[in-house]
Amino acid sequence: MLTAVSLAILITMGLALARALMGPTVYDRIAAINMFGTKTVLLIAVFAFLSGRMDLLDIALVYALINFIGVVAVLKLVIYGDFHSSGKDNTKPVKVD
Amino acid sequence: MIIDILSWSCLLGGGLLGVVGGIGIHRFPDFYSRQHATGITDTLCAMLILLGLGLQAGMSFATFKLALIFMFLFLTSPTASHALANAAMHGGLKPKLDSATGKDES
Amino acid sequence: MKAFSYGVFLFVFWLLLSGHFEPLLLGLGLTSVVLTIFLAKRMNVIDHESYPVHLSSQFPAFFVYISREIVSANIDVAKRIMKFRCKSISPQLIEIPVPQKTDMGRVIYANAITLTPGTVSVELTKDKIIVHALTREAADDLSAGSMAKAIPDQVVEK
Amino acid sequence: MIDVFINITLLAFLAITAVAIVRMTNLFAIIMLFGIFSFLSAGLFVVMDAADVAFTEAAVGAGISTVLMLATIALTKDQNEKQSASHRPWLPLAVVIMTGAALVYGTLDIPVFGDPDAPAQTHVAPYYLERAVPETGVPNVVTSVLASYRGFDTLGEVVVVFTAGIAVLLLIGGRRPKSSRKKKEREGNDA
Repeated sequence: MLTAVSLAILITMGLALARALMGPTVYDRIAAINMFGTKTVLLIAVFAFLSGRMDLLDIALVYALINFIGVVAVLKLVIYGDFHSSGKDNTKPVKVD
Repeated sequence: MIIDILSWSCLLGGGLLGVVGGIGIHRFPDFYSRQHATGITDTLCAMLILLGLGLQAGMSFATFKLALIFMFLFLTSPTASHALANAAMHGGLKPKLDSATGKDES
Repeated sequence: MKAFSYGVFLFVFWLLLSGHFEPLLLGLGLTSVVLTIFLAKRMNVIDHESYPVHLSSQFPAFFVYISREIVSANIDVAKRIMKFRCKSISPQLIEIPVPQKTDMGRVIYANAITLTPGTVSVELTKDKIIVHALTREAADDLSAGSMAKAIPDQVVEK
Repeated sequence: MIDVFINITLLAFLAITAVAIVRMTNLFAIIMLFGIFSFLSAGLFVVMDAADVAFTEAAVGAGISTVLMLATIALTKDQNEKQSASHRPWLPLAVVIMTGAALVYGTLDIPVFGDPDAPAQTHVAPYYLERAVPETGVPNVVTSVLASYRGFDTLGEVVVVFTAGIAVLLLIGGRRPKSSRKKKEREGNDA
């Protein structure tokens, strides 16, 4: 049963990787990488049960956090162009068409 | 026995949803609609798999750690998705909207 | 007072994560907790936003509500992904009002919208959220405003 | 059986990502793919039973180095500048192929993965495995070796890293208040 789940996660990882390679926009890539990271966390968690080594769950935990920090750092760079600005000074408001 | 069946169905359902989400990010036409497919794999798929694993482990430190991963995903994945959609919108990426409506529903 | 309860919380957290109870390791854990509290106090980040104890009573009901929403929304979106041939989605960009009074409530509302697949909050301002919805039905559901009532929102006196 | 399959799949993904990184010209997308590369290699470390290396890879490879590379791009400000190759690829290709062949030749002498008779298994490892917990009281053997048996070595390493950090701060310093504000903001996001 765990085998089937890890296979499914691997397939999903492959699909996300394909999306990250194809693009077309940079946001697609970031979304795919975020998804890829979540799948890695799940794969490690499933693998911990598959091999019976529960200490691997700690790594899954660290991953879940790092994935988030990485995505937010990337987005901060995408929006503001650097890591220091904090406000909405250089962005324009979004309008509903 | 019942717990086993329950956890297996959780795991299988989670795996299935993951693959469906993976197909979704290739079938949907633009970035914003793909976000919803990513949402599937980030929410219910991850939660079902973690729940299934937790049922397998029973009451132990492992279950606590799984619950913690669950909590982190629960808190961080919407934040990341929102930040991403927000960045895309500010970056000037226009969503492909359904042209048939034309009206504003606010 | 708040710092102390935060410390107890952190120490229990450390204990559950490590699973070791030898005196040396307990001492090391305690030291790191005290250091963390000291730094957090100095940075002035222990407040009702980073440590929202006042919402804890409302949280379980919200959790049950949001889980149910997540499950139903997931099934809906998964069905739409697997519908081959016909065009199954009708993306919308809508603006919905935010009734919550606190920043915390607004953020929880926006996050709850994003958590349910089919709707992603794109922009959050003081009184409205711009939402990208996958289908017209999801957009209509959200405009009806049933989710807004389930969000924990409590003003704290400073 | 399944872990062999996971191994092969992750390695295949790793190879695909590496080729994609080489072929891409957008620096930003390349850094994104470096993130995936780190995730994949750390997954491989986990499957191959090297939990500690995976931990480091997760923290340094996927976390810190991604942020550092992004910061570098932000500071240099020419993210989309495309540069055509100013030299022919044949000499580098030959060097890379020779190095790779030498490395592959070197692996022929390495004992099989998980071989119980390998020197790593028979030399000092059993001593550490048997004595580490009673002698040092640290539950993780690798940590006990790093922080206790090889304490002075680790101290030296830390001094080197600390010196490098001070040197970098002296070179590019002067931005302290802004960076501390950013950190506070990120923690606010996290909560």
